[in-house]
Amino acid sequence: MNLYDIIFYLFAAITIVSAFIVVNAKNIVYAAFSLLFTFFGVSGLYVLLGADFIAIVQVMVYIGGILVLLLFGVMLTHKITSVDIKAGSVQTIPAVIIIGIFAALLIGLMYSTHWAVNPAEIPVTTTKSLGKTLVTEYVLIFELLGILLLVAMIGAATIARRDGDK
Amino acid sequence: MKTSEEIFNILKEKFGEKITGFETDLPVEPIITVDPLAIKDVCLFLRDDDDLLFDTLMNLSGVDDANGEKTKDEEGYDVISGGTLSVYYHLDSIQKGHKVTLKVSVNRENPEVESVESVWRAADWHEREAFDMFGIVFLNHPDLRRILMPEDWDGYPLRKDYKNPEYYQGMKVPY
Amino acid sequence: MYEYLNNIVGNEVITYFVVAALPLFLVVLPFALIAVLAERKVSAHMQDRLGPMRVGYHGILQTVADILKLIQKEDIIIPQADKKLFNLAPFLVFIGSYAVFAALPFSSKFIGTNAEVGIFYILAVSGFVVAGILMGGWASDNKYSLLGAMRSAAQIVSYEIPTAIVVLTLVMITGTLNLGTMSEQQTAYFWNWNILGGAGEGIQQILLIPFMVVAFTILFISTLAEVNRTPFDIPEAESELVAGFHTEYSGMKFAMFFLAEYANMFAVSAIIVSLLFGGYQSPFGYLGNTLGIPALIPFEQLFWFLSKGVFFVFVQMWLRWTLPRLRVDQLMTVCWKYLIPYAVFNLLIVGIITLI
Amino acid sequence: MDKIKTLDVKTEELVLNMGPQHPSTHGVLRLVVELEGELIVNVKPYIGYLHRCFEKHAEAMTYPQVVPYTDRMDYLASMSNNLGYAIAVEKLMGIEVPERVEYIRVIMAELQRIASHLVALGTYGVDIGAFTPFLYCFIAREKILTLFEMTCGARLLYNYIWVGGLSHDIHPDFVRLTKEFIEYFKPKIVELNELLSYNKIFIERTANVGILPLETAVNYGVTGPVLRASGLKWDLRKNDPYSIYHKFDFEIPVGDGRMGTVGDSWDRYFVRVREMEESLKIIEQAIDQIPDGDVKAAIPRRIKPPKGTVYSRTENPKGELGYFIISDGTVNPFRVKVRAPSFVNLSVIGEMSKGHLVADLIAILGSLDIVLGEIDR
Repeated sequence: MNLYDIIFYLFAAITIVSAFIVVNAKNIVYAAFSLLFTFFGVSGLYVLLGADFIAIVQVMVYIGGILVLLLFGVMLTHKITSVDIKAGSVQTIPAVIIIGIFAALLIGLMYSTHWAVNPAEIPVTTTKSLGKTLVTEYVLIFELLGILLLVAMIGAATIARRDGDK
Repeated sequence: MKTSEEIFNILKEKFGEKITGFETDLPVEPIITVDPLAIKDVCLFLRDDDDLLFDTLMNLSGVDDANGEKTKDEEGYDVISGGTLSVYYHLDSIQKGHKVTLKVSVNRENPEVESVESVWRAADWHEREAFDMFGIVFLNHPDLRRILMPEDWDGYPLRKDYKNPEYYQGMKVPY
Repeated sequence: MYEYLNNIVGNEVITYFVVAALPLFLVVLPFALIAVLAERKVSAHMQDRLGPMRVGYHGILQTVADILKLIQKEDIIIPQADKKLFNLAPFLVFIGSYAVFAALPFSSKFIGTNAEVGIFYILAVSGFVVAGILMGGWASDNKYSLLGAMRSAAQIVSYEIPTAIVVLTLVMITGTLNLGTMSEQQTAYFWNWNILGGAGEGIQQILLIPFMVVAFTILFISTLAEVNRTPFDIPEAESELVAGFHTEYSGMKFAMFFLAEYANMFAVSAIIVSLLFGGYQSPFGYLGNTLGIPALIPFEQLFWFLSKGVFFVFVQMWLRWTLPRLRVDQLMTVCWKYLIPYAVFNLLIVGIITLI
Repeated sequence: MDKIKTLDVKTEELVLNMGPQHPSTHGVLRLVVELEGELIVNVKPYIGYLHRCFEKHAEAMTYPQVVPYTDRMDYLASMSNNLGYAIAVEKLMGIEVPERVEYIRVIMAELQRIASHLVALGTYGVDIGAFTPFLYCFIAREKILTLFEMTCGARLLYNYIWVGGLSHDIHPDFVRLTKEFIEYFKPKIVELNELLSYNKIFIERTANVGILPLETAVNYGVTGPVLRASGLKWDLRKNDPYSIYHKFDFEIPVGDGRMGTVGDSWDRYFVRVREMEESLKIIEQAIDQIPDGDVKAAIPRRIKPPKGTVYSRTENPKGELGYFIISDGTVNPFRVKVRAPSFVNLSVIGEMSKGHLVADLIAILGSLDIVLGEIDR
C-alpha cells in the first residue's frame, strides 16, 4: 500500500459516504452541502487518474458554480421565506428495482471487462493537448456549445426580468 | 404677517361657536381655544387659507390641567377627578412668518380630540406621545399606539395623579 | 524540494505532510500575526493615533495577546444554530484560503506543488471559501449572517469572472498555466515583468504595456472584491449587517475566519505579483549572482516575493482606511457593467497583439 | 409569457429587526424593516428605550434645577439645550441678560454646533464605511471639548448656561485658545472635504439617496440641517432671531442638489459641513467683541415666573429645539414639554426610505443625525 493507494481510498470513501448522505439526508441543506464533498472526492479521483484539468474544472464548475447556485436556491426558499423543504423517500420499491438492475449491469460489466493493468506513473498534464483538440478537431461542437450557452443566458435574463422593467 | 388677535377674529368669523375663547391675559403668548372636535377643520382652514398658510406644526403638547377635585387615596397619593386635559398646538407659517397657539380642553374622564395628523404629518408622533403620556385619545389617528412607554404599560405617566406602579409584568419596579 | 526533504525524512507520506504544513507555519501564521498588527498600526497612523501600545515595545506583541485571548475564549454556539454546519464552516473557509498557498511560487526552489494548472487551481479552490461562507451564514440562524453570506457568495462568484478573464489574458501571453513557469519567464530585472509587457521583445512588448496596466487594474479591483476588503467589504459591512456571516462566531472559530481573511489578502496579492510583477524575481538582479553564491538566490527570491506580496497587502490596507464602502447593487454594477466588458475587450486586444 | 406568470411563486416579505442594539442606529433605536429582497417596503421606528421621564422630573424640580436635565437630552449639544431652556425661562420672566452673557452664550452655542456636526459627519462616514474621517472629526471635537472643560469643568454635560446668566465666567485664556482653534480647524474642513465629501464612492452612496422633498419636509415639521438641505432657507437664528444673532453676519447654507437631487443625503451631509464654516464665522466675529461685565443678570434668588405659558425655540445643531413651559406661579414648572428636533426628524424616515436598499436605510438614518437621548427624553 503506497501513498497513491491511501489517497485513492480516502477520496473514494469521501465520495461514497457523502453521496450516501446526499441521498438520505432529511434536511435538504445537509444534502446540498454533502454534495460539496462528493464533488470534491470525485475531483480527487480525477487527479489520481492523471486528469488534472478535468479535476480542476470539476471543482471550479461544480463547487464554485453549480453548488453555490444550488445553495442559494435552497437557502433562499428554506430560511428566508420559511418554507419547509424536506427530502424524504417516496416510491422506494421502484427505486430499489431500478438500482438493482443498474448495479447488476455495472457488476457484470466489471467482471466481463479485461482490465489493462499499468504501473502507477506520474501523471502528465493534459491541458495543452486538451486545448488543442478543442479548437481543432472539435471546434464545431465547441462553437455550438457556446451558442447554446448564450441562448440559455439570454433566456434566463428574459425570464428573470420583472414586468415593470420593460 | 398677522397677529394672534387678527387670526382669532378670522377664525371666529369662520367657525363661530367652535372657537371658544381667546386668552390674552397671559404674559407671553395669547391662546385661542377651540372645540376639541372641530380642531381638525380649524387647522385645515389655517393651513390652506391664503392669508394664513400655517404650513407647519411646531409643537403639540398634552397638558394635565389638574383643575379637578383633588382627593387623597388611602396610600396618600393624589387622585384627581373631573377637570380637564388640554392639548396645545403651536403653529407656524414659514411663508407668512406668523405664529399662533391653539388650545383644546377635554374632560378628564373621556378625553377625545380630533386628530390633526391628516393636516400635518408632524402631528403623528406628537399625538402618539400625548396619548402615551396623558391618555388623550386622538380620533381618526391612523396608528395610535404608545410611543415612549412599553406597549403594555398601565396608566399615563405625565398625569398629575399618576401613581408609580409597584410591579411591571410581575417584576418589582425598583424605586 | 521533495527529493531533498524525502532524503532527510525518508518517508514519502511524511514528506508530503511536511511540505503541506510548511506554508502554514512559515508563511500563513507569521504573516497573519504581522498583518493584523500592521493593519492596526497602519490604520492608527493614518488616523493620527498610535494604535496598540501596551503589549511589548510599541505594542508589537498585541496580536499574540489577542490570539491567546481568542484561544481561551468560550466557544459560543447559539442554541438555534445548526451545530454541525456551524462548526464545519470556519474550517472549510480556512481550507479554501489555505489550499491556495499550495500553488504559490514562493521561490524557484519552494513551491508547494508545481502543478501545470497552478493558476487555474487557485481560482478553483476559492470555491470552497464561498461554500464555507454560505454554510456559516446559514448555520448561524441569524438574518444578518444569512444576508451577509448571500452577499458575500454573490460577490465572490461574480468577481471570479473578471479575475478569470484577466488570468486568461496572461495565460495567453505566457503560454502556461503554471505559476512557477510564469515567474521564471519574467526573469530578473523589472522590465521583463508582465506589467511592462513581459519578457517578449520589440514592438510587441511596448504594445502590450497599456493593456497590461488595464489588466492589472481589473485584477486588483476584482481580487480586492474577492477577499471582501473595503471598498468591497459589503458582506461584513458593520454598519448594516453587524459582522456579516461571522456575526455569531466567537473564540477560535472567529479566529479561523480572521486568519482566512488575512491569508486570503496575501494570497491574492501573491497572485497579482506572480502574474504581473515578476513573481519571485528580483527587480534588480541577484546579489547571489554578483557575489558568486548561487545558494543565496532562492532566499533572495523568497524575500522579493514576500515583500512584493506584503506591499500589495499594504495597499489593500491603505485603501481600506481611505475609502467608504460601495452599496451592494453598485458593487454588482462595477463588476458586470465595467470590469467584465473591459476585461473581455482587453483579452481580445491582447490576443490580437500576441498573434502579430 | 402568460404561463410564466402563473408559475410565479408568492414570496413573503422578510422582516428585519434592526436594533435596539445595532451598530448604526446611533443609540438604542429599533427599526422594524420590511424587505422584499433587499428593497425596503416599510420602516417602523420603535423608540423609548432611553426614556428617562425628563418631563416628569422637570415638574418636580425648581426652574434652575431643570438645567442639568436638559444637558442629558441631546448629549452631543448640551450647551445648546441649556441655552434654549434659559431663553425660554427668561422670556417667561421677562429678564434681560447682560451683553457679555449673550456673547459668551453665542460663542458656546456655535462651538457646540461645530462639535455636534463633527460627530454627525464623522459617524456618517462610518455608516458609509469610511472610518478614518470619523477619527479626524473626533480629534477636532476633542479640542472643542477641551475649551468647554476649561470653561465649566465638564466635557460632555456642561450645566453652564443658567437662567439669567452663566455658571462661571470664561477662563482668561479662553479667547486666545478659541482663536487658535479657529486657525486649526479651517484647514481641517478642507481636508474633510477632500477625504470624504468629494469622494466618488461617498457621492455614489449618498447622492440621490433618501430624497426629502421640501413639501414633505415642511409637512412633517422637519427642521434644522435636514430641512435646509431640502432647499429652504430657514434658520431660527435669522428667521426668528433670539439672543444676539442679529448682530452677526453669516449665511444660511441650503441644499443645492449639486451631486444629485435637492434634499438627498449628500445635501444633508454637506449642509452640515458648510454650517460649520458659518459657525466659525460667527465665532470669529463674536470672540473679539466680548464686552466686560457681569455674567449674571440681577434676578431674584428664587426664580418664580408669573403664571403663563411660553413656547420658545432655538436653532439647535439638530434643528428647532422648542421648550413649552407652563408656569402656575410657583417655583416648580407646571409642565415642560420639549419639542426635540430629532424626535420630529426621525418620524420622516419611513417616508424617505421606501423603495431603497437596506444599505441606503443606514445612509438615510445617518444623514438625519439623530440623538436618541433627545428623542426619548
